Amino acid sequence: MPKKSYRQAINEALRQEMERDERVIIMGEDIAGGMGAPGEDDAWGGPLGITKGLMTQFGRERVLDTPITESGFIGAAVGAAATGLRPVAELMFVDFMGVCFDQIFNQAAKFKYMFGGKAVTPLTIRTMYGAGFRAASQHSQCLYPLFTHIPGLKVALPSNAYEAKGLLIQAIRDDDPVMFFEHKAMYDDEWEVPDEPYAIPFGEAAVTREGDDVTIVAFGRMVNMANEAADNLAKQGVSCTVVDPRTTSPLDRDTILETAEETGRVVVVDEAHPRCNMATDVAALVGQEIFGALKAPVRMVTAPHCPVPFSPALEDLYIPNAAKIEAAVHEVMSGVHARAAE
Amino acid sequence: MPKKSYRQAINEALRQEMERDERVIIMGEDIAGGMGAPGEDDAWGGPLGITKGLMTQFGRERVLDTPITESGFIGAAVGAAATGLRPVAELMFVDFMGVCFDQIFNQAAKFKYMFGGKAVTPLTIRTMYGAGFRAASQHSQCLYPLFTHIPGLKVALPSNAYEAKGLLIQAIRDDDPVMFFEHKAMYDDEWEVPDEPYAIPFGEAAVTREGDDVTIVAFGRMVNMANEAADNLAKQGVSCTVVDPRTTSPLDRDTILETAEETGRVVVVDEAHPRCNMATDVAALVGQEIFGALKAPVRMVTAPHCPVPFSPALEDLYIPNAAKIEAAVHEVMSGVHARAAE
Amino acid sequence: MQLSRDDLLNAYKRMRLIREFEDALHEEFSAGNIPGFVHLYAGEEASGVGVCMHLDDRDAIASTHRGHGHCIAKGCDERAMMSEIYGRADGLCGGKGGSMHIADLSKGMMGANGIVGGGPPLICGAALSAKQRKTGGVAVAFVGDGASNQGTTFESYNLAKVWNLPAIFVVEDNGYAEATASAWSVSGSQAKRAAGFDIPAIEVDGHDFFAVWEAAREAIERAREGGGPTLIHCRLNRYYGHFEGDAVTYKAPGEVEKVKAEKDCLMLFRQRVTEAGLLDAEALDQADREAKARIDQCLSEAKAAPAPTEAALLTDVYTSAY
Amino acid sequence: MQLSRDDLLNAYKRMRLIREFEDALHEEFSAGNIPGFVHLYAGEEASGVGVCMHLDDRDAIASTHRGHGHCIAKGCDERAMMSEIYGRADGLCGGKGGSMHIADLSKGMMGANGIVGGGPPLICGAALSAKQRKTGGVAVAFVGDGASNQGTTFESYNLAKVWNLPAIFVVEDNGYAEATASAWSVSGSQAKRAAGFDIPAIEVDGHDFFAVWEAAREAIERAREGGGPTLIHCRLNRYYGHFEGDAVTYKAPGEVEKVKAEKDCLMLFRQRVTEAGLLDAEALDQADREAKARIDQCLSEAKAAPAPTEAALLTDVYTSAY
Ligand SMILES: Cc1ncc(C[n+]2csc(CCOP(=O)(O)OP(=O)(O)O)c2C)c(N)n1
Ligand SMILES: Cc1ncc(C[n+]2csc(CCOP(=O)(O)OP(=O)(O)O)c2C)c(N)n1
Ligand SMILES: [Mg+2]
Ligand SMILES: [Mg+2]
Repeated sequence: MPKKSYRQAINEALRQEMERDERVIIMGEDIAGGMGAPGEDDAWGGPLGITKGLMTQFGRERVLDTPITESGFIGAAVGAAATGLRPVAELMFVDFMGVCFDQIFNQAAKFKYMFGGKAVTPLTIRTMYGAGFRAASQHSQCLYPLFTHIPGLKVALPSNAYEAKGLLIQAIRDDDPVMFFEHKAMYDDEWEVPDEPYAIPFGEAAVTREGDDVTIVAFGRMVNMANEAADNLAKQGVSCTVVDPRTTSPLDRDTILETAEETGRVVVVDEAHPRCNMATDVAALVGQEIFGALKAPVRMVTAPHCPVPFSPALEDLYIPNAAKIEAAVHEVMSGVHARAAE
Repeated sequence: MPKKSYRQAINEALRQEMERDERVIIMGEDIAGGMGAPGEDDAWGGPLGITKGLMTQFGRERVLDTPITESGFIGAAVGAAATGLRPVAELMFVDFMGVCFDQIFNQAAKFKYMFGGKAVTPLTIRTMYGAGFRAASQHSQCLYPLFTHIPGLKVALPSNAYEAKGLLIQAIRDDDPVMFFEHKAMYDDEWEVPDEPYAIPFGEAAVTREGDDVTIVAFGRMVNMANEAADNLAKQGVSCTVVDPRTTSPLDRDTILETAEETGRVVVVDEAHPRCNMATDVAALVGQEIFGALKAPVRMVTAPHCPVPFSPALEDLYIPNAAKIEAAVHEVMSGVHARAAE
Repeated sequence: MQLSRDDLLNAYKRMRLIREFEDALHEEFSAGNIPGFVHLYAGEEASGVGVCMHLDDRDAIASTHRGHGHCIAKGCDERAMMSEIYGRADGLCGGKGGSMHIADLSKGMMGANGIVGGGPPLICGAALSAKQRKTGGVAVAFVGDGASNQGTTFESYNLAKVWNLPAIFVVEDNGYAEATASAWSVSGSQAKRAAGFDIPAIEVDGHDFFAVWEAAREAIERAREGGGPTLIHCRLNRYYGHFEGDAVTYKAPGEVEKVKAEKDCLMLFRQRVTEAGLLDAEALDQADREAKARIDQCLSEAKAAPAPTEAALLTDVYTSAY
Repeated sequence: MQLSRDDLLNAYKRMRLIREFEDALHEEFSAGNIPGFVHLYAGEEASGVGVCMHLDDRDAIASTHRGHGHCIAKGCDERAMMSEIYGRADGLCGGKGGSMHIADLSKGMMGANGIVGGGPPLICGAALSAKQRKTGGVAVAFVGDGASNQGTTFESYNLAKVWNLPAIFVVEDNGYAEATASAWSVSGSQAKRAAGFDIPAIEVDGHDFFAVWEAAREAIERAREGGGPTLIHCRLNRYYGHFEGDAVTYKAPGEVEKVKAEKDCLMLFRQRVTEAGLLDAEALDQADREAKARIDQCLSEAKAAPAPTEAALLTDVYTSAY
């Protein structure tokens, strides 16, 4: 199978869906670039070149550059989705959600319910998240827990290029508003990605490693850290299952609970801030639903409760990594936590 | 001790702090009312009359009405806090955070860290939350989990008038940005509230009932539901501890964990949407930290994963109540969940 | 362009139906029969109807928290609206939305909106959709004077202009946002603000149906022909409080009464059409009686309708599998 | 009002120091020595310096992602800034902020800002604070042409006007927001937009220090005297890409070179002061050498400075107990 970068996979998904369905349009700041400028058209393709070439193929009518006006154009995407188009809007960095969240969580997410079921809002919002780019506090956050909290939204977190393509195609074909999170530190990484279009259904986790001792549930880029940890641990004789839920909303509770039940030990890995995040979400779920099967406390590996620091020295300490996951796995294996008498 | 409503307690806290410290100013939409109008001045005191009378006492210079421009004036409060004032801004309903969240979570919350410790931002944002008012999907949300997620913010959730006064005074005196959540269904309820000013420290839970069987951790208005449930359960021979953390950030982990350890059974009650909320936050904490002491799974009682419905018939089903809490307590008491072998 | 006798009668009927709807709700709220926040449109009917007369189902409007009038003007079923406001299962939104969220996308009514300034971005999207799909449709946002200060509104002006969208912004300036006068809160003026974006502005007396109708005609024609956005600044008055329960102490004594006596849109309309011999008083009286009867019927049916059942709580959250 | 010889020399020194700072960073970034997103101010120096010359520590400014020039103009320590950009422990923000978040509140510098449109609301607050505390201070927001379309900016215009704040908005229109020309993205004009809020506007050539200085003098004087906000529209050019790494293919070939040759702010300043006999070439040459030496020193010290240690990761999140 051909190898493609995360960037290419996303570009390909957009291109194929735009070819398939003319209602699909894309919009965002410099998603092509060069509007009104004397030099090259399609000058950017987004700040990191993800949408490069789409304007050339589909024209400015379907690849819309916008002023810097996130409430305006994200809201326009919502309105267009409610009236017959299938827009894919780019919120450049998810950190910018603070200037346009209303249109996402009060409008798009609630239309269907508030209107008694009579709205369909097939909106996709692509956005960059995550630390590791030395982009500092306002360009490095995860924030998907905030969107996961909101009923009416779906949230996809592809952990590799294969998932990026398949989940983005599903997002575009999906009739509900979807937040699609792209980790900026993965754009250049390559995976095997089929050329033909395919959709990965939402709410179906991938099990990337199978083992008997510990279940690691990891999100987005952290799946790769978890895989790395699992491979290291295998050499040390600890065998891990790694679950990549792919979407946080809907969440594949069944796969998480089944694999957790099999091993009886769970580590949840989330790059997000530690409070009210996916780690707590999954840990609480597991604790409530399969308590009886647990042999050890569910441990959470997350970023600490502080903004993302700029200095590379600090940022490297900030991000969860394979070593921290391994340490957590060893902890749940060690059985230090005694069990209360029945 | 004199009885005062939640509304009066908040008004009194504002008044006393404004008397004490002239750097304290308040601002918001119709926080007085009547700007530019031919009729009565101080016509509103906010939509539910909470700030009534403050303008008459302190004048328009310290009680500032604003245009409908939440990014503008919440941002102005942030800027004023960073430059020598101690503003209390009113975000009328927390549901409106989507148009001004940036100034709260990217600016106020991060100044101190981003600027290497050299900023102080003594900002308080008062806001209404919660269901029960037949105010429908965009005026009934809780959303405190979103703010709890953000490092740099503090989040207070007074469950009665006594706490409302003491926590608001603490918020105003606190040197960090504080989100202060007022449940709109409690404004008319009365409790004993001392006349003199007092501050309730953040991160110190109140234990409102003491019992041996089950620990109920509840937030905001839900504390009252939990108390009601505990009283009913006591008559049925089930004795509960009820913990009111008062602030979700900082969270009094110690009191939660100690009381949970004593009973070995925990129910967490949260009016918020169920995903990535305070229920998962506390359940995950308990599961991770005192797993060995748990005799039953930690159960979560929350609103369901849907927007808040308008119809009273549906809204009443939506909100967690004493009956649902009692059912959850019975469940954790029943020990249906077997424990895995060591 | 000329309004036919039928058009005129229709316009009057719509305005009267809105007035009856709102007056009835005012009574009902005072009697404690309606829960929640209810914002009434009485007094502003000429605006909603004067604009929406030019629109059909391919055209979209986005409304505000004060949405009943826009809904009726855009063709939403008043019977189902009434049930919605009572939170009934047969409400236009199954009782889930209530007064602040009435919508009917099949009629191009994109919803009342609980968020001030929520509508303008949405209609940029509807306008874009119409343009893209070449339906010939336009999209209209109703914007309060208070909402005209919201950043989302300005962003929408600029977006509509640079994308050259068939979008119309109707600023319904009733002089107040809650208890705050627009004389204070709106610096500059609506027309100057439009000029800031090179958007043409039309100022009209919002009590005068014909003035609104003519302004809307011009704006909507321009939009349909690819001429881009227009702002219409409509000065008018609301007759009731900001929401039901508001004591309205911020207005001058007699302020509303004077407007009712001198500029009521129904009264002005009646004068104009009878004096010009376009419609006779009897036809209008007949319309008045019909409107009243219709609203009485809506009310009694809505009150008798059943509330939604528990089964409805968790439906309509998502369209596809979840 | 007149600029003294000292003022002039100081102005030139500041502008030159900024230019050297940015030129050095450009080299350093190209060499791979600096991480993250870095936006350079080279070419725009006359704006930041022309405005900030009128300010002292009681006055506040809010900057943008392109903040180095504003920081230096407002008196931030360039040595500590350099360390900050390298993420060093002795950086102005302990290495936690980086290029996009340099701040020094003790100098009234409220921070570069990673959020486009983040600054204008903040300076409304700083202006309110100055007014309330009667310090005589003013507050200035620097706003890019792209940021001038953000709703937060418009809201701030209106708020500053209705609250009558000592606030100045300096729109630094360098013709582009990233790869998008302001000719397209900004409908209307900056001056017309200000007029929309009854805010006086001044248009200046941002390459001309004296024009900026004079406009700022007028605006700041008005603000200090209680006359409310002013918008200054400064047309200028950035010499490097939007951020370091940008190939700038959207500009016309030779576009930047032409500006450098014809309108460079340092060149214009030198011509003007030498021709008028206000400063001699030698004094300016000397300033050039000093600036270069200073930046070399900053660079080598910053590079040699240690990175923050793990202990710093969790400090500075809260001020009081947590
Ligand atoms: C974002 C937001 N801020 C504040 C409110 C509260 N609110 C509801 S209506 C209203 C006044 C609106 O005034 P205007 O736009 O003039 O409309 P009118 O009520 O006069 O029709 C306010 C402040 C809200 N619903 N949403
Ligand atoms: C809210 C927000 N939207 C988008 C961005 C990404 N972004 C950073 S700088 C920039 C362009 C800003 O242009 P302008 O305001 O003209 O300033 P200039 O870069 O020209 O100095 C954009 C779109 C951002 N940082 N914040
Ligand atoms: Mg109004
Ligand atoms: Mg620019």
